[in-house]
Amino acid sequence: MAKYILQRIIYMFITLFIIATVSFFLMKLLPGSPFAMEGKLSEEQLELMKARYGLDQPIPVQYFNYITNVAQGDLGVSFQFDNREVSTLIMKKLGPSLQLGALALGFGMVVGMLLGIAAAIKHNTFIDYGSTFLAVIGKSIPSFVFAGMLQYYIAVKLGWLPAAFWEGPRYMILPTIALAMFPIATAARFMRTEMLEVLGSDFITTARAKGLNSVLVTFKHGLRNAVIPLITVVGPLAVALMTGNLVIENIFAIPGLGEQFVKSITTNDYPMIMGTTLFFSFLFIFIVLVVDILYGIIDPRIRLAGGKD
Amino acid sequence: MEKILDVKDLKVSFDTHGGEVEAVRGVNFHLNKGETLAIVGESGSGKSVTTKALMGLIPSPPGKIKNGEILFEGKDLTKLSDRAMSKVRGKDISMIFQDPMTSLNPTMKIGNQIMEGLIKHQKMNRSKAKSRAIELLEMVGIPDAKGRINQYPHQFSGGMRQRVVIAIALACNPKILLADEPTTALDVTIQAQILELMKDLQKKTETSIVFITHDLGVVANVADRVAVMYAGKIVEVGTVDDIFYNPQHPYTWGLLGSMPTLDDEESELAAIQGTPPDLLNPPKGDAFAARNQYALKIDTEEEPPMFKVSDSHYAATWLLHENAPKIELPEAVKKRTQGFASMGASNDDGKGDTK
Amino acid sequence: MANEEHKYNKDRFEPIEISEEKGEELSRPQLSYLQDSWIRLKKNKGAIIGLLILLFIGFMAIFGPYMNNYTFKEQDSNITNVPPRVQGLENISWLGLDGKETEVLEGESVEALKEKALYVFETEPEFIESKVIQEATEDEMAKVEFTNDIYAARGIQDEYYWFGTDQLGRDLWTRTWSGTRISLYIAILAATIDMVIGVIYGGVSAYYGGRVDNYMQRIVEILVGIPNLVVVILMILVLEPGILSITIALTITGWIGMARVIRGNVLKLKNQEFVLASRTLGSSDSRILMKHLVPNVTGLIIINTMFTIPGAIFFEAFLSFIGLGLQPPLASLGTLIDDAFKSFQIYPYMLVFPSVIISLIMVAFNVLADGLRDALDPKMRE
Amino acid sequence: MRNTKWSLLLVLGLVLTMFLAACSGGGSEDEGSGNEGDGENTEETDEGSEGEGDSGDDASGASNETLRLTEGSEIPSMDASKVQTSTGIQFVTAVQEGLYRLAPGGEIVDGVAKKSETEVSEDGLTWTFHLRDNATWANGDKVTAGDFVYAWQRAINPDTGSVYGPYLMKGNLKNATAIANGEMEPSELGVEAKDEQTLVVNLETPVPYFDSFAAFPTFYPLHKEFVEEQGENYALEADTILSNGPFKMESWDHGSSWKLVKNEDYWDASNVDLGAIDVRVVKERATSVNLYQTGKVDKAGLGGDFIDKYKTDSDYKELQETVLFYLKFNQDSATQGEKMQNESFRRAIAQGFNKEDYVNVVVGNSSIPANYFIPTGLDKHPETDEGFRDINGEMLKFDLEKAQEHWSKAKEELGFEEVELSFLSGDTESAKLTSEFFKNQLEKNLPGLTIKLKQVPFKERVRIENASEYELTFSGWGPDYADAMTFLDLWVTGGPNNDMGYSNEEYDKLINQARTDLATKPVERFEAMLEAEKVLLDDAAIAPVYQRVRSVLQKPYVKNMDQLNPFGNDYSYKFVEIEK
Amino acid sequence: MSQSQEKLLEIKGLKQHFQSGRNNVVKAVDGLTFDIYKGETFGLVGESGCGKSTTGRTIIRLYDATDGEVLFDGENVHGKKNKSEMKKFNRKMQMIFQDPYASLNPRMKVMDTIAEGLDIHGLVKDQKERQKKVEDLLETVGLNKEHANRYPHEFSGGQRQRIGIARALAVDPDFIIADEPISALDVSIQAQVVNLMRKLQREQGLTYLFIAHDLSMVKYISDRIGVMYFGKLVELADSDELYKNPLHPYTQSLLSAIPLPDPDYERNRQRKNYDPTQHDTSEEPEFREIKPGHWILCTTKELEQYKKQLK
Repeated sequence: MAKYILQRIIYMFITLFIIATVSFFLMKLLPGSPFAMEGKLSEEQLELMKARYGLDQPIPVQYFNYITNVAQGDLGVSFQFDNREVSTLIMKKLGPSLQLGALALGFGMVVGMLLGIAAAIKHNTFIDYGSTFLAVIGKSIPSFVFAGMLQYYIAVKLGWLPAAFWEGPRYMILPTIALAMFPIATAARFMRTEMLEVLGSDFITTARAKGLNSVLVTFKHGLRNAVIPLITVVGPLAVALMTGNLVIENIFAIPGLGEQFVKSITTNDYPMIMGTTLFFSFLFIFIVLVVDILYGIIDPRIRLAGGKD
Repeated sequence: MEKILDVKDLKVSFDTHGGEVEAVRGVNFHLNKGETLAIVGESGSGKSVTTKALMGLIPSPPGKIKNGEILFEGKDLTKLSDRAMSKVRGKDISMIFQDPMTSLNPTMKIGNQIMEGLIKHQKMNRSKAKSRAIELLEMVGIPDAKGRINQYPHQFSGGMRQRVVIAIALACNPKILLADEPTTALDVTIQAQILELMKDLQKKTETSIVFITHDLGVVANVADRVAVMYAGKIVEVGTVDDIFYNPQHPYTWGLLGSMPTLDDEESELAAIQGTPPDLLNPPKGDAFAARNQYALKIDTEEEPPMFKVSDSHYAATWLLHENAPKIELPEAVKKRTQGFASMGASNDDGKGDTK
Repeated sequence: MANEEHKYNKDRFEPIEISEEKGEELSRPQLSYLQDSWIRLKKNKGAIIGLLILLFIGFMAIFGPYMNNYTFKEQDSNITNVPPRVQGLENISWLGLDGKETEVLEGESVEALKEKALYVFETEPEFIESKVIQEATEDEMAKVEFTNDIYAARGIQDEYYWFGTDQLGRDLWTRTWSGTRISLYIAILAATIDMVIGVIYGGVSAYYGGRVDNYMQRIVEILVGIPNLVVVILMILVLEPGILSITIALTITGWIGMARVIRGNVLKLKNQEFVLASRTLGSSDSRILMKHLVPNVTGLIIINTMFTIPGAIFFEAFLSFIGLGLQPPLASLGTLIDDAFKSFQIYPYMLVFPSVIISLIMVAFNVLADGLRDALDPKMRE
Repeated sequence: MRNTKWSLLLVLGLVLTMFLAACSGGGSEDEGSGNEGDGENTEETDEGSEGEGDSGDDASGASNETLRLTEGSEIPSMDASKVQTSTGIQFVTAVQEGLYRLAPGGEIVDGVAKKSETEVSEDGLTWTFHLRDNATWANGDKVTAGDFVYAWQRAINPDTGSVYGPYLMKGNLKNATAIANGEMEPSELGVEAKDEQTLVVNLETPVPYFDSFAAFPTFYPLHKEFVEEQGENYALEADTILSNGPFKMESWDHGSSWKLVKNEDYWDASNVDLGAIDVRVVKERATSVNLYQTGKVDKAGLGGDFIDKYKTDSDYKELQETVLFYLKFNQDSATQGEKMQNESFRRAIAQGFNKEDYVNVVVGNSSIPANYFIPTGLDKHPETDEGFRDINGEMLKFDLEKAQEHWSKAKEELGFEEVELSFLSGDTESAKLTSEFFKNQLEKNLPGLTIKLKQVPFKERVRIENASEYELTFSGWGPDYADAMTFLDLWVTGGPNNDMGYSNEEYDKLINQARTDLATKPVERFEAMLEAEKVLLDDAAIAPVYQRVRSVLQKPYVKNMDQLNPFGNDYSYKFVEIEK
Repeated sequence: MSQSQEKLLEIKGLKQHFQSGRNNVVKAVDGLTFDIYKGETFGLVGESGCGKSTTGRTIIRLYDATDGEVLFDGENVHGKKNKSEMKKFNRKMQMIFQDPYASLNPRMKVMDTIAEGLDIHGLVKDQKERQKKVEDLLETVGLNKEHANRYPHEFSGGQRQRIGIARALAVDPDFIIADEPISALDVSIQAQVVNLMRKLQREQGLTYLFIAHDLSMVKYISDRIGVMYFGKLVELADSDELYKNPLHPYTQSLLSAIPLPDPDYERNRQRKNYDPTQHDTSEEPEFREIKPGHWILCTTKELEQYKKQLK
């Protein structure tokens, strides 16, 4: 197991290195200049600015500097926010994004699982169709439309909840629900399939043959076996929620990372784009790694076999 | 002898894409206390469905019991609610499944899987259930039961798992044990061990067993009585000697004739030609007629009733009708009905006589 | 009993000759794989409804824009923000297709409100109908519901804008269906490219196995580590936004899913006994690929593609929302929804039609793909 | 499984909160939102009283209420020398104070210096400012003339990277051009501290509008020790700014919010009504409107369709801006420069689109279709007080017939039948609408013309314009000081902002005269400028489109915020009051 | 016995090791040496996982052997071979598979499945001949010619297995490896298939390697039988000899476990258990011929013991 983890971590660094390289050169391809401003800078000023950000050096040197800095955890300084450290900026925005992502993931998983289980138990009944329909709808309506509707009807029209910002539990409800639609849909569909398969397996019949009632059989025997494969989707899903919530962050004015990322794109803030890209990738790979390890821990078949292969 | 289970005219059907499939088409049999009844038949003959029906485990939809009674100690199990049925399952009637690899919950310690039934039916507390579980594991011959109770199924070999399954089934001292091909997935040597174990346990617990298999060798080993199923019906039923030494139904002949003897290499096996009928559109008359080399005209027109051969022996073939022509048993079958052992099977000491 | 005797008279007990062939008869009607799948699919009502919806939407995407005389880019500053009006349905007011706008105003007095209404609707008194809900009393304000006949007010009584018009006075019916066309085009193109790359990559990786597979999988592992969103955004930044670059951006990582599925299945299939059998017969690699592997993964490819298409439509809409979508005046469902979303509180009809269509496309593709999975998946076959 | 249990709890919690929220929000809609507001208010009063505690007892009639605002973007910098966005300027002027400051409506009033004591020499080349002695920095130090000298020298120093420093000082302040070009030391700049309270400014040429500069952030004082101590980090965080203005920056969460609180050490603190200003970055317009509707903010900007929805609302306000939008013809364009140099060609386009329609359709409020270059309300006759606009009247009106006439003429002169022009614009919602509108109008009205749209992010647009890589672009300009010259000197030949290759001798001459010979003769200077505008538009150098009016929703209890200043900071928060 | 003493296949020290995980090698086949004579049926038995199927697949070169040689008609199958040589070899050696469901391509009509070999080797000139040949083959295996246009899922397990046999027969092979061809079938169907195989052997002079775990059927069909245990052959003898004189304790235990359809016999059956630790481990066991045609895996000490048992 330790060997497996080590191997995965090595892969993680290779991947990050490649991503850093690719994004560095993509940035060089991008049109636009970080120093284009409302007024015109004189040539002298421009040279000075370039020198300050190290952009006057040949590209291989820039690349080498970038990679060595990144390796030391230094993602450079932002162009957009005059001189502020990219890593500090990222860390500042990380909190709300993580909170929102985790809440949506948790909420979405539980609701989605319940829907999926209900659909599987009441297979081919009204409940099944209803839950499948909900799941499909959840995947079908663009999240920004859904978020906008929630904000307008629940917060503005009904006045039940705050319309925007991120300042306490009540503020978190609407964005969480809006963001959770996708995990709900994903979990519900996944759970339904897994649960159906598990419920049709022999050991469920064995359990029923013991005289256990169907609720107990479903939850004690079925659920755990159906949930284990679900863990594999949690990783990518978690990252999708954390990186993909920029729409929700935008609409609910949540000071998060996703929104900042888009902003940095429209302002040609190279260090910020590269920093955020790297950070997202790191987060992604890291979460997937953690999930895989978790998977091994939760599933006794893997846990004791020692390693995945 | 006391009947513990009496199945009358049981019909089970399934809705499929193609239409309704009658998997069990009017099955009658009974089980006496303490005996082992083997139900033999090829795949798709309805034997597994029958046992599932006894357990009330027909998945519905698409399946349903269309007709018939299952009388267990006088009460009709088909009329019980699921709740009432769950009190019978595991306690009075329990079941062993074919594939030990899949019939245990992979994410649950085997101890817990045994204890579940005990806690539910015997109202035991956990520690008591645990010591009982250890007892049971020892009983089914699992060494170091105390240590292994906390292990997961994948840590056991196939044979060991089947022992665990048996332990689960026997946990509450059931009156009836339904064994659905419990040894088919196992290697011969393991199969032999499991069969011996089951026989031992039956002696100790006096459980009645319904044993489902397609292997006549296994039947000969374990059964007191045998029911032969074909296309959703029982075509011949009798004591094990009746069936093996005086078979009446051409299908039974075919089954016996298909088994090679150990001495004879030159003669053809008396195989049954053709393929079992599709129960989506069962043929008119005797379902076996199309594969029966002794088929009569009436076979294609009308289903044969059960003819009595002796008090213990019945068969559903028109050949037993008084008007039917007398038929010579096929040579290969005749040979087999005279007993294999006498014909030169190797004995335990490895020295069999030749004929 | 005589009857009984007769019933079982001896002739009936004549032995008959059973031909060997009879025992081998197949009683079920002959069905090819496709026929069988089609029968299964037909049984799945949801999938059929989904299929019909898609056929309808596809039809409308092709012919819808030509069903009236407006073009998707023609502007008319006289007819901006006109609500939908449909021949025949205009008299059923609750449908909201009567081309009138309704607003409830509150104020000091009914008279004052009537004045205000003229200002609100920017219209003349003759086009306004008012319905007093509440007269002004001491503690309550007056409440009047006004209905403005915009078509009459703008002097376009003879025109019918089935989905209304947008802020620049463009016919939304035409725009919506052209947008649907572009969205579907992007999605199908992206899905097709995904499919081709994914199938080839996954197939090659799995079929050749060993070291090839190992290297190819390491590459995938690295690619998978890059968040999809990031790559797409970077790609669009480097390329100029447009149909082609959106499609390319979508396919940059999109094929990985397909490649993984195909690899998994080919790995399984290539050790299936029928493939081994073919190899023992001396089949070449290409023969095994074409005759055995490809036909057996087609179902899977179709299903996967079916799930990719709605994803691509969705992603395109998402890109529009963050400002990386198509360049106007071209419109996709995504850009239409994005534009309409900005004013959905005021002109909800602008949002309703494209949203309903995008949702229908998603739902339809999803249920159809589900249905196809059930119909094509050999696992479900007895 | 432990995981699942945890998240189950979480969900239960969420559902419960929702339920509670629903309950507490129950009853009528109004009551619901009322509760909402109350809660918010309580919170803020708490903060307000904290502020009071800090300041000791304050006997003034100040409300100490918090003004709650939203902004569409972050402040890139609070450094007075470097600040250049309108949001930044607005808050730098709130935190700091220059010689003068702007009162609502744009009147230039006393700041650190008293306006009435300022002396201007006969030739208009020397300005002497006298600083008040009670102006202090938040750390207690006095604001001295030396602080101004330091700040101005810093602003012109090319190392600083200020945009406005060189732009406003070059050609105006003595030696500024040479310093900006790196040919002279910043200390040579024409500004000196005669003593602690006297600042003497030496100009190269008379600058009649220098008092506007005195109110502009680039000319604000900086505390030398503090700035040097902070180094690179100066004004990047709330605690690296030293205030000398009515407010202090209390917190600054980049990209999402910042908060200003009243500076009790400000010399005129007793006349500052607001206790705090709470600003949130909200990019979605709908969101800020929704926040306004739920009582979370006191002001929300409106755009597009929201104007339709709220124009009858009692909180709806329209604020006149002095910002003008126009199309630029790039005569330097490598691709279509030749055509752009043709007057008929330009004139055809300039008169070939319906400005009224544009305002109605795209803008939606009472913005003014512009047939001029100098916006209404910016400048007036120095003697008669008659507005610049009223005197010069309208030019380049929409006239389809004339446009098409010119178009045929241009086709003849240039010998083309069909032409494709690229139209550069930003990628915001309104920019999209705008470009779609122009594409449609011009293609419809001028046969043979095809418009290719090019929408790019703001910074990219600026780069393309600076590099003269566009053909046609939609652009805007807001004044930096209260004088027509801020617009007119844009297009002098070789001017720093003349990125469209326009050159007209007569125009250049008029502008040059206004800047030099006529600088001390206000009336003649004004007339020269009137003439210059005529020359410019006769030439159809640009195609004016509209003068913007801003639509906002604003709570009635917010006072002194219902006008925009014509230049510099939009609002003067020092004077804003909340009367509940 | 019908077989000559001419060797068709010689297997020498065949090894097949699989890499499983980084440092884990599964020795599925670990040094097999035996010959198969022309016209005989060689039975290979053992419990699941003992490597018997792997042996079959390695012989036909579905896997490349880790070590050892397979000589077919004196030619090394695993040597370097070009495509046409491989093809020639493919025609001579064929295989029948275990799983009647997995061994037919579900997307291919029976006609195309059976004709695949004909197509690959160009054995038919035109469509008509192809159809004729396929119909003949169907008849040979006892199916109707109308079945040619159907898809595999319409057939029962026994029918599919016969289609698999027809596919193998299409190229007129000399040698067929039957990899547990009957273990997935019902008893009555097993007999059909076995009868068919025997018929074909008689008529076409085929040589079989018959792999199974069902000893009674192996005994019935085979001339000689090899018993495998964990990748190694432990005993090899004529089938009668093996049944009469099983020497290796593992063989004895296997034989004693076979259930026979004879209640009387079953009632008296004594089962023997095999304990692999009973062997003398001081010496590496070798495969030795204890009497002509009877081989056993044993140490020298054990050899003496076995000889005594043999009397």
